[in-house]
Amino acid sequence: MICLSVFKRRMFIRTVLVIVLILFGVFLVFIGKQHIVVFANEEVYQDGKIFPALTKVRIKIGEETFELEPGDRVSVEVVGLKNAFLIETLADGVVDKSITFPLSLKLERMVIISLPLVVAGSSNVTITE
Amino acid sequence: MSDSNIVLQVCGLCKDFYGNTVLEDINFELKRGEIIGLVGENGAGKSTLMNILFGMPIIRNTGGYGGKIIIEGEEVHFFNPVDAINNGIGMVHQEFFLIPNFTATENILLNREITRYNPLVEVFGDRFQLLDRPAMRRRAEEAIRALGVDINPDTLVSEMPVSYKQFTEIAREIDRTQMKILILDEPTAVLTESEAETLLETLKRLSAKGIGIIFISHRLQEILDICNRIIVLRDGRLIKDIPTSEADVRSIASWMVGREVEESSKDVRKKPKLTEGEVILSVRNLQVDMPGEKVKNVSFDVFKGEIFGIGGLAGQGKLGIPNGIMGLFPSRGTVLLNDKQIKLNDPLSSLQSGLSFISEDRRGVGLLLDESIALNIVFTAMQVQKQFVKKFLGGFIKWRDEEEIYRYARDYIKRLDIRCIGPDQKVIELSGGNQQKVCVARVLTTSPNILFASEPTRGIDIGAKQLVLNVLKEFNENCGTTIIVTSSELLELRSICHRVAIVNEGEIADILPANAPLEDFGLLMLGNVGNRGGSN
Amino acid sequence: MKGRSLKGFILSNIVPIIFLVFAALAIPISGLSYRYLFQEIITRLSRDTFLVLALLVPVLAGMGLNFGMVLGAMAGQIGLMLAVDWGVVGIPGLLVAALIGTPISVLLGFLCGYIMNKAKGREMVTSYILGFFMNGAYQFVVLYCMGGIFPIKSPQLLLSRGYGVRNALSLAGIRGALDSLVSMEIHGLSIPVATFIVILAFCLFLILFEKTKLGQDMRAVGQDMVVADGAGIPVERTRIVAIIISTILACYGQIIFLQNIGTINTYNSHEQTGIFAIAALLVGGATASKANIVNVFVGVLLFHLMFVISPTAGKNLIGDAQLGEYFRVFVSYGIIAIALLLHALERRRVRIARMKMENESVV
Amino acid sequence: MCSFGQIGKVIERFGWPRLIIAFFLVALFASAPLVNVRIDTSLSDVLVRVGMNGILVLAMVPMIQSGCGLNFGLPLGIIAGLVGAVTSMNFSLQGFVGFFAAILIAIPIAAILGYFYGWLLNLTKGDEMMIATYVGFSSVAFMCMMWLLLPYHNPLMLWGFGGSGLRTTISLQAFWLQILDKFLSFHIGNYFFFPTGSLVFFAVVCFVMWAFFRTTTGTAMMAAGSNPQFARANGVDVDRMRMLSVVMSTILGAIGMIVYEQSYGFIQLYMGPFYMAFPAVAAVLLGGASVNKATITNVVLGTLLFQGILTMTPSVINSLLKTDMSEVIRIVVSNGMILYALTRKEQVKKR
Repeated sequence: MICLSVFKRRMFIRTVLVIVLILFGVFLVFIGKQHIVVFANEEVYQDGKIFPALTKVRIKIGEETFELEPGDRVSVEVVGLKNAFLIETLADGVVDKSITFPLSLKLERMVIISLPLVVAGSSNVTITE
Repeated sequence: MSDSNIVLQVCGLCKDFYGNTVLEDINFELKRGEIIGLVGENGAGKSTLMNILFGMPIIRNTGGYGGKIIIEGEEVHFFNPVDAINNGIGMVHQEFFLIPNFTATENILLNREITRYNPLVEVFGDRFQLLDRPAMRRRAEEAIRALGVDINPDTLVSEMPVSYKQFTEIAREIDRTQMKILILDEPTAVLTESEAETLLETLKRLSAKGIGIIFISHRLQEILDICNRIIVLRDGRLIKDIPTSEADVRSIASWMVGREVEESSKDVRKKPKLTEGEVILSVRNLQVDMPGEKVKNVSFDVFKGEIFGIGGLAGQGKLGIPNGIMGLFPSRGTVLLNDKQIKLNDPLSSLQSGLSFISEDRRGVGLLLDESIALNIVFTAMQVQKQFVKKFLGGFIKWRDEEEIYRYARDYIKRLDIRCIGPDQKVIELSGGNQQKVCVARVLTTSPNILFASEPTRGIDIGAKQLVLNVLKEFNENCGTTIIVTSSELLELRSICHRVAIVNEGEIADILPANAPLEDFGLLMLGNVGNRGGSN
Repeated sequence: MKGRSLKGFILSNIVPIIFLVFAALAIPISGLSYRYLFQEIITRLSRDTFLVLALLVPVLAGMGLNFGMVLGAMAGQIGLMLAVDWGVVGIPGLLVAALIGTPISVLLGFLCGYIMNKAKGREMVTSYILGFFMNGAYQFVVLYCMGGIFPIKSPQLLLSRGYGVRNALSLAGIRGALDSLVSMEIHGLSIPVATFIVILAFCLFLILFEKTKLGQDMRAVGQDMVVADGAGIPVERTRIVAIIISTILACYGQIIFLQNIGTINTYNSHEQTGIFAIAALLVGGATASKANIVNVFVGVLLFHLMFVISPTAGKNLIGDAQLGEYFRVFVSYGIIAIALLLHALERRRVRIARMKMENESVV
Repeated sequence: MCSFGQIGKVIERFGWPRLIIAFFLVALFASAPLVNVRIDTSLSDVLVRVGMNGILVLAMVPMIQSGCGLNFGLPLGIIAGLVGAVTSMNFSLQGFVGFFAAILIAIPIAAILGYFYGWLLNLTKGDEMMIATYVGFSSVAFMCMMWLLLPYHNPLMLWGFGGSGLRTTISLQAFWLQILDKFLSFHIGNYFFFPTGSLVFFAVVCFVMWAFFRTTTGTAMMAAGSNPQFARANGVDVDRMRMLSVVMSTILGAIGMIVYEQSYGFIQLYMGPFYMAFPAVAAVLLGGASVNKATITNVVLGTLLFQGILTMTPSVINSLLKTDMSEVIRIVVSNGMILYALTRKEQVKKR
């Protein structure tokens, strides 16, 4: 390190430290952010097509599992950037399709995931209300 | 320019406070390894000289000083004591400058602790360095060994005997490697004989190491024992600067106290010496615990109608006598006023038995600064003798008689020529001289049998000085009030008093008539009771 | 006086001994089970110790009991409010609150230190009144600026009128974040180890701090300001740094305290912390001029023991729980009054002794 | 036009905060009509409150004058007042008899409490204010226990008619409610109400205090506060003066509390009087008193200013800004004043 006068060196170290702390704060907010994820099993309209609600579907996220009838909604609190949930569509008691869907959330407070779109594999699965 | 071994040069130094000069054209040199003895009466300018050398803020706040101070050939200006320390001047104060619950090591290395680096320092600054206690202990031991005394570096200062405290403070000064000049302000005043001996040995050892020492003391014998040269200050002027070999106790005393011009006869009190006559006040083995002015054992008699003077150097206990008799400080002994015993330690009973007191601490004890002149003048009379009071309900309610008070105050303002706007002006707005006149008025209102006046003329302008002295003399002549004046200005005492007692180390050295030779007073003040002539 | 006599020991620790005796008598009367008491003491030790630690530095620097620590508590609460508003939970939430609280505490600490310097000799009462004054400013900020000028989004934080923070805020996301991080069960007693680790860490910091030059300067300033100034120590700056450190620690202490309780009552939880922390320190045998870490732990233990027992003891003794409640309040204020009295008498005795010592030295 | 120097001197003597608050109050009164707040009702509100709080503020003067500092231990006097009032109500004494009985019972209790409190303050010269605060708090907390235990049997006052322990607030309806305020009071128009009784009572007590400080003991007390060394040297027993001033302050606190309650209408027990010292201290400081000097004019001016602000802020500010800021303003103003006084250096002795 070029040896600046002691005072300049100290000031440099202190400004660096302050910046690091601020970044650390922002990082904390990201990883600590709590989001509310709402799973909606409703009929939805996207790019001209209509996707009907799924007759029976089971969601498994973290340790919680839910079963949704058409038109049901369930909300789950999730923490952090990276989460994933398992979605299984059932036909009279038998699992016919199961997808693990990665959820990447930034700072959104709440996001609504439309299950029919997920099953249909469309790119944009979040709906806004 | 100057040869290498002159460490301190003082040229043409002068200083004045609000117009009256305190130091005038002081020139002297201090060589490396030389010990100078600085001697002078109180108020001769010794402490002002020390304050200048040590860069005390009081000097800068009162307009700085004239002349030059040169250390090792180059002129220096001190902004504050830390500057002086960095330039190599160390000072041992009379009252200890130590932290009681710190160990000797911590005191010696105060604010110069040896520390070890740690990373936190980069973020939080140098003061986060960790103390290296073993290294500090070693360095403290070194400094103490250099003094030739054995103090355990881990003892708390509060548990140390007095002499060890003194040595700790000196150790702190010499631990400063850049220390070239050491100033000691009456260090032996608080030490016993043997402790003083060791101190003098230490000073000799330090001077041998090349440190220049300025040693201030009233014990002339000590000065003669260890100093190479003696400087005598009087009234702010440097009277004598001679090697020790050419001086002895008697000559130093006369230089200290004597006046070149043969003082004119009018100065000395011509009134016949009152040796007979009725004794109004007799004091037997009075002891007074007044901090800094301790009275060990004093006995004297005062005749009725006499002006009795009490002189002596500061700190010897002369102020203790009036404060003790007035009951302001814990005291023991017997005091008879017209053969009636006075209860000590009770200011009210002293006041009621006809004593009154002008305190030496005018602003601290002598005045109610936020109150009006009128109230200040009548306060004691009203409290003690219930004057200026309108009684209601048979004396149960004692009401202040405002008109009477104002009339009386106006009369005294005219009589003592107190320059003010009116009787209800606040005393804090008056000049020193006028404030003292208010004190005098307060005391005269109680028309006392005996009036104690402590340092009546200290810190007031010449005009007011003369007026206060005249009022006291006039009051003594007209009403026959016995006055006991305590003052450190010998000249003034001799001009106003019939007899003057000199107090030294808490006891009365002797009582001399006012017209006794000046040197005798000087020698008494310096505690050389033995070798002097003159009768009681 | 190396081997201190038993009498000397008792005299100087009179207050903790009184509380010990009181506890010994009241426990059987209150009839609470030992398990319940132990569990209660452990949680309270983890919750309150940090706040009491914050008081040590100003005592070291000779500024007495820092009644202005309430300012630190306010900073901590503001930090927590923002963390809850941004929806950050768990340990990150606590750290974000601390990060927000630190600059605020530094500012408030500087202000408090500066004002205390202007009122030398009357530091404690000045910091006490400053605590009230800042409480007014805090209410102004929280009740009127939050939501309006100051962006607060989440509705459950705000009052129905759209701005100003609600009185009681639930810290659901943060509750117990630190306590349950590493918690152990020893035959039925759950011990929040993480919190104790944080507390021990800061105890180490304080012990280390006393060994630094800054710590030594503070001790010097605390003992005798004039001598310290004469030696060139920047007295004013040292005192302000002492108060800043105390305010920051109080901010972290309040965050730890609230994450254990789980809810903030925005307008008075910070006031109580100041009083109870000081009472606890004094119960531990500390005085306004001498306090160490042992006083902190002993004080928190005994004070909260009394706090837990007295309502039930009151009920069993006189059949009125309310009496025990008031007894608790009386003891906490009474202990501070007694401790201040002992401190004042001690200062007077030292002053007289010093004067006498000067007299003897002149003999 | 007075020169700028004179204005400087006035500001310096009057002190910045007092000026700010005085202008603030004038502004409030000026803007009252804009928000259709009737000036005359506010004026009579202020007058009622001055009568109500005046004596509590006056209770500050003796201790400040004698050098004991600001009387944060006022709750001790207040407790004596409460006990007096409750005991007189216990014997269900009505009207003036009840009122004066309350005062007569309260005075001896206040004297005893004051004696103990004074002895305590004499022991702790220099740290009085902090000790006073906490002696006040702990005595209020102690009384909370006493209210439960003291043997009062008038059903009106007890919990649930006949339970044990006193209620937290007891209505004075049946006893001596507004007995002073209504005495010789008159209305101008149907809005302006002038509480002659309480203002006259306040004026009488002020006169007695003014007269006391004209007597020799009063002057001695003032000297003990202004310069204790001077007082001691002139035969004044400083400790006795301090003790006397504390007893007087406590007695005035008791009387002041009873006057406060008769106008307020309820007796607040338990934690009621906990924080009552601070507004009184702030008021006397607002009037121009310092930590060691206070006069009767400081009390009257301070109470007027302080109560003026407390009455005007809720009505005017609320309608102006549509929010209830009065609580915040009260805290900021009263504690700001005390803080200002505490950070003033002791009058630095000029020259």
